[in-house]
Amino acid sequence: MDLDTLLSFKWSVMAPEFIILGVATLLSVIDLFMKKESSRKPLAWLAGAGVLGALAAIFMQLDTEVTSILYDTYRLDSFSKAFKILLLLGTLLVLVLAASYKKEDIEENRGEFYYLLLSALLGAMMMASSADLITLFVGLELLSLASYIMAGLERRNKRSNESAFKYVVSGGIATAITLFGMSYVFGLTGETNLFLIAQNMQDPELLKHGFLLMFAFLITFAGLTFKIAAAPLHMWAPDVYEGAPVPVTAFLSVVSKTAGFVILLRFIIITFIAAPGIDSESLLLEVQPYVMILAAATMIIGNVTALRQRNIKRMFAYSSIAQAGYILVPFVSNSSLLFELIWFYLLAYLFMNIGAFTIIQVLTAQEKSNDISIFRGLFKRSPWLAVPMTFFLLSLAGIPITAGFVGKFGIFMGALGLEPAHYWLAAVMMATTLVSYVYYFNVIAVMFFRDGEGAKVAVPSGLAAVLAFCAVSTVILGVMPDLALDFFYGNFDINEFFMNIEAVDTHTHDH
Amino acid sequence: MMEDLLYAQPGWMHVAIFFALGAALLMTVLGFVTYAILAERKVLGFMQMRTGPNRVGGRFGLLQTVADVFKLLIKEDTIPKLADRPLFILAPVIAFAPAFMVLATIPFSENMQFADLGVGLLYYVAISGISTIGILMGGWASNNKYSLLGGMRAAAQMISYEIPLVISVIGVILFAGSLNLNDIVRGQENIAYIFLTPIGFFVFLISSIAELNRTPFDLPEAESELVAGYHVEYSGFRWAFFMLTEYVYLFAMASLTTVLFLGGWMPIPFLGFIPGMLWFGVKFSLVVFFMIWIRGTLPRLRADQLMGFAWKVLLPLALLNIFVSAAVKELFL
Amino acid sequence: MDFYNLYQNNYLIVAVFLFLGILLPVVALTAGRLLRPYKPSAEKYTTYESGIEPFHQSWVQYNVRYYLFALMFVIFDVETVFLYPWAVAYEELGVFALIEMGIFVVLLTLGLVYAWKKKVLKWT
Amino acid sequence: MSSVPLTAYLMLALILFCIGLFGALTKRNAVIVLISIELMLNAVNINLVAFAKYSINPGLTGQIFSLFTITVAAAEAAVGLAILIALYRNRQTVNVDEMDTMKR
Amino acid sequence: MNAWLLSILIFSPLLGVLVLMFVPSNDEKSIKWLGVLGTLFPLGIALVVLSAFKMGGEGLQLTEKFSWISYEVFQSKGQVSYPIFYEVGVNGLSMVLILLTAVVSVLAAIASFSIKQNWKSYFILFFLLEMGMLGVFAAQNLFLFFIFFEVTLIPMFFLIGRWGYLEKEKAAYSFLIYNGVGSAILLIVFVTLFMKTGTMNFEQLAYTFSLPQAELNQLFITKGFKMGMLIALLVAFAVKLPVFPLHSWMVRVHVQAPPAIVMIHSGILLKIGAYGVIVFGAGMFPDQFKSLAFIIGLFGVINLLYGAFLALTQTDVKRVLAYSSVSHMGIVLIGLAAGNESGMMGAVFQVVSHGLISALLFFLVGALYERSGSSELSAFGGVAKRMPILAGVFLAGGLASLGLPGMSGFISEFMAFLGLFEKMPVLAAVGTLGLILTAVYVLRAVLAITFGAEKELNETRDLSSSERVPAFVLLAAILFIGIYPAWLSDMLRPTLDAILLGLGG
Repeated sequence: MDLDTLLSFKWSVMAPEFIILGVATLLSVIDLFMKKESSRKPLAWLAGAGVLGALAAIFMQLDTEVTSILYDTYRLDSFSKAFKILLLLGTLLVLVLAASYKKEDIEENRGEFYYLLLSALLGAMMMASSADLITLFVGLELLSLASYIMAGLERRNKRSNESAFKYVVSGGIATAITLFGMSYVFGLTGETNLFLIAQNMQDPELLKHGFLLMFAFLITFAGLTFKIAAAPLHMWAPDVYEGAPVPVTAFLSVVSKTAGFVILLRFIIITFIAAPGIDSESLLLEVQPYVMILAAATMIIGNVTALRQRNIKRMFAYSSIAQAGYILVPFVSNSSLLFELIWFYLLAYLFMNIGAFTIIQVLTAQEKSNDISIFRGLFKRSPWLAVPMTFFLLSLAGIPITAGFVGKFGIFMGALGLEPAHYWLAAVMMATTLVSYVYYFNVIAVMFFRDGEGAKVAVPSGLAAVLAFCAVSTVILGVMPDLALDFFYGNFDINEFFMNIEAVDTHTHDH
Repeated sequence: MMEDLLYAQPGWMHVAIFFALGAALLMTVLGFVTYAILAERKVLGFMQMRTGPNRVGGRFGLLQTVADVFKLLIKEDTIPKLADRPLFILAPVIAFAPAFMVLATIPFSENMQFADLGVGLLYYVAISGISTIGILMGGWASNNKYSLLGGMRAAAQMISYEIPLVISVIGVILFAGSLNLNDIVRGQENIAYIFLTPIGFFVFLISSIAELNRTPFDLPEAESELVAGYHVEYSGFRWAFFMLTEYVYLFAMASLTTVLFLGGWMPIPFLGFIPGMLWFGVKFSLVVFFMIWIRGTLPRLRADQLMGFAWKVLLPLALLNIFVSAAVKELFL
Repeated sequence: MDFYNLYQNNYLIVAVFLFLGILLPVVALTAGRLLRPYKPSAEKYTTYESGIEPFHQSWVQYNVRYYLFALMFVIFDVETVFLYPWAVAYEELGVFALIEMGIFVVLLTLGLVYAWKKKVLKWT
Repeated sequence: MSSVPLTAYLMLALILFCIGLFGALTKRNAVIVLISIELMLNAVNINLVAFAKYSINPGLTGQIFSLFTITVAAAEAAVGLAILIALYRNRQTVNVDEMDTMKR
Repeated sequence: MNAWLLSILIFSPLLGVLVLMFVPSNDEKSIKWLGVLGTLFPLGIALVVLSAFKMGGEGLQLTEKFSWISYEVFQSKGQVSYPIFYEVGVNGLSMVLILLTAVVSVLAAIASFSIKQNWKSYFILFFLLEMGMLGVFAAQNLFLFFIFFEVTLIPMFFLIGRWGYLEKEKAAYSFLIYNGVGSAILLIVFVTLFMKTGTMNFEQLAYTFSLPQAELNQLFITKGFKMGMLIALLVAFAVKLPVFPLHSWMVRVHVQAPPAIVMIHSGILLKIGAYGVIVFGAGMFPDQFKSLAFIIGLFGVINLLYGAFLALTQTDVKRVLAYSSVSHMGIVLIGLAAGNESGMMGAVFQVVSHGLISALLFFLVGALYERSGSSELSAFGGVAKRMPILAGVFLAGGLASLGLPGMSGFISEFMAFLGLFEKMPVLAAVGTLGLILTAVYVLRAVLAITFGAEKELNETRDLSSSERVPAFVLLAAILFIGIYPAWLSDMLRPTLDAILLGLGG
């Protein structure tokens, strides 16, 4: 690989990543040589500008056809574009949260917060558009490592330390499990490029190793459920969410989860779509029941355990576990709507969850507590917080005229659309949704029915903006979901996802 | 004769032969150590205007070290009752074994080499790292404040200097295009790498001295501060093995320096008729002498200077050296 | 197949050397046991502390800076995992690889600078 | 002394992995937990390298993959230790059981 | 104008919300009046709609249709788009119910004067509720129907939970959960239908299911599937109606919610259940519906008797009325089970008349509660002496509810049973017991309150002018329907005929 091959690549397709990388590096250097006591506000602005720039770059790329550089380790297709938009949007909002997150023992490394956030984002974006096990894995780890540190950012706060450590340990285990599965995938196909793996999967030789393949699938899947906080690797979520600083929690529950689904779709679907099962039918069909059980278990665990929570952050941790379960449903029922459904739900989830966390951040900061009681009489104290919060909660519960409802509706379409329809999965989802009513409406009840002492809540302008944006988007998407859907259908052709443009013969082992 | 042996199907016969040869090498090394110590004392003596050992074995004290060894052999060895006994006993072994193992891959001449490993250099670096554990273990197991401090310092120093050491040789690898020590030597047929990567050589030499815990980097066993560092509690032959380790490493490191930078057995132009073995010996002794010389000349560094030097001077230099070497390769070769 | 034998032989030698390296101390120490005297007394077995009575455990908490150096070592030592293969394969890879390595090392240096500024490299 | 079959490596890796998993899940001492995780990752490396040489369709990329795994594992260990140190400064413990400031 | 008429009607309550936004929340008087005006506005539009509505016209009128959401699905046949439209329209049935909604809302708004606190948020929610109800009856599309159905849910939750009596939150939660279950089943059914047929429009669905079985099989729609769907639908609406085993939440709500809200609830929300059964059950799956007729009738009779019996045993007026609602809903089921013209007609009449009657009675009970601070039967007696008007209206309402000829109750019960006697006489015979029981418990309650030994009450003022309006209006409506049912039946006939055609009755 010499200079002209190097120049033959269309580096422009990597523009968003380059922007983020550059800004992150720049931030780290500036922060390093900044005076300790000088304000870090400019850094936040710079970071925000970087993310916006990356977003702009992606929107400029919208009409470029699917391209792949660096021997298909990096590819730009509709899938990556669509999900990168989510990642960037989420990070942008989280950035605002972070900028207005006041806590004395975070001040000293506030600068680090910003560029760690960006590095995590970079990892997620790499995942979104890499088609090779190695780069996927490196992206995943970049995201994870940055998140670990962010979770422990409040160095003097025991809970923060502890959550960070628990995150590291469970994350490490998850990584190891995923890798172990991946190693088998590699071993059976002898490739790390996803499309070549998919090709070699047709190799009749593999029919003899159906069991190994199944093992590889299950273990890899189990490992990947960590990032999306779904069963079986969901246990970390409550503690980490509780201990981590609120913006980080928001990041984990939205961006990190989105990234988790990205890698899940990329890796599992492309790799195993052609894989033979134990008795030589499609593997994906064969494992469907197990994944279904996992999804159902996730929904049940999340929603039922959330009932018992008094701590709002823990409650949202379990709720986000439950949401992961919902989003797994279209993944299981592998309907042809798969991508837009997941994309739309994640979009809706982004707005409603970040909105909710914005309010949680404001309240926890003022009341110095995480108990649900901080919501007491919020409607009386400051209705302009209570009403948006109500919308977010209704949306999370999936009540009409909110984005959450349309998302759930879509998921049901996915689950019930096929022959045979997955009635019982839909039933489980519906039942758990009903259970979720109880704890979501409990918060609403606390806000409206209890009359709480406590002063009016002061909201920093930045957070107010995020709040307004999220609330409006939640309702708009609920009333006119076509805005999002048309955007999706108009700009993204999901067939590109399966399109292997890198001719196989050029991809040999010589590099 | 060695060739066909190596290419034959391995069996117990091989084990026997290799064992014999290895034992032979071990003996030579021990011989070297004995006289290296004497030489060191002599040279230091002359540098300090005094005649070093001159009683035992003629006026050159040829048997001085032998006598010392016997003395050590008949010393009573004590293990403090507070010590962690198994580790205490294990430590010298763990320190010594790798020191000897690394010799397996050193090419002493065209056909005088034991294991011609493809990744010889990597092997050397990897194995030599193990000794650190032995030293740390010794320091910790003694359950003594001085030795613990010494052990920790030794470990810190050794790992700190391992980085520049490891990175400084990359220049050499660049030129040779291989990790195999034989290839590296052959690569120096025309010009020794010392001239191609002077920076690399400089960094490597200093780091190697530090790795050997020799003056001016001998803080771990700084008599005046820590009594004797990590081996305070060791006595008799157990102590002797730590000493032995250091001198075997001196041997190994000197050979490695010769191989990597001084062109191993390669003769100086127009003097090809002198056998490679001899060339190797000459260059090797030069390096050893240099190290002794340094010890005679330079004072001991302060701990903070020591660490700072490794990370703030040598490491950047080593990193820089990578690109200098690459540039040299691009431009001149 | 011959090369396979060569390969195996080489590592067989390594094994032999390991064996020797362990054998020598064992032999020497056992031999020493026959020669050396054995006159135990309580004082001999106390920990040495410049003559004074040893006071409380010496297995204390290490200074944290040792950990920091350990971390630094882990990071930088592992980077050689990439540097060595690169150096070996430099012939084929050519300039592109050089540029790549440039970026890599720059980031590495950035890490070093970071540690420097954060006073990690400061002993005492 | 003929070539070792692939399954042997795989078994070794599997055993290592299980030991690591067991340790990571059951051990009290946080450092040991981290070490167990390293063990799991090394099991992966064994797998990768073994497959790269002996699998039904061998490929060099496995070894490259293992290189990346090694580095990432190191980074992870570093981060883990750093966080553990911070935790230790606040809590004076590395015992996993005592990390329970948050209610289950 | 007509093109948008229905949408304007549906969203007209939002105007009230908008106005209220700018009223200071402590200005009680203007808020209350604005509340009434805000409900009068939709009523006005509803009358306009009525005038635009052609009596006895066939099928849907005033329809509107806009593209809303569309999913692109890749299938074996290639790309198929699953569109969801915004479709509204009225036929006779929904027209009647819309009118009922508009009227009852106004009266409930007036009745809401008794609300003690947070009038502003109360009325905002009230308007949202009204919007939801209007929407439910106007929607011609499953998606839209479901959305409005849920929209009624949330304001109700708040209204009950915030302004109700002692156990308000418990009541609010049981309301939420029970109806949640109902709507959950609905959603699954709707989505399944959507994915099977690719449309959500009522008429298209009805048409699709009327296709010969051979064609349906290609859509994977078997008889069993239809039956399953129907049963699920019936269960979902049975919660709303409510039918015997699933009624406990409704009693709790009727006891705990503020009187105005109970007027709305028993007056209209319960009727959504009946509406659903008629439109989706009888309208879309006629054959299956017929085969289930007996079971439905059975449940109807059980409801009737069970409700009546329990009403007989209650000591609290509210509970008496609550259980009477249960038993009256039984009559609706009976009428539907009959599945012939008179039966259907009776069912719908029952829907309307019970809407009016229960609204009236709950309003009066609310008024009584305001005066005595209790709703125990034992607390009242001889009300007639001090408050003749109240007692008179109350008596009239009671008589209406036990089905005195000349009042709306009589017509509906008579027709319903007439229908049932034709089809399944035994069941009907058993059912008639219920009517007798009804008479007994109604008289027991009403007489105990109006006549008998006089009890001490905190205050004994008769109905105030603002209270008389709803009372008299409702009573008038009841009498009007009772004396001149033809007006209503003319409006309904075309719609019901269409359904009966399907049922082949």
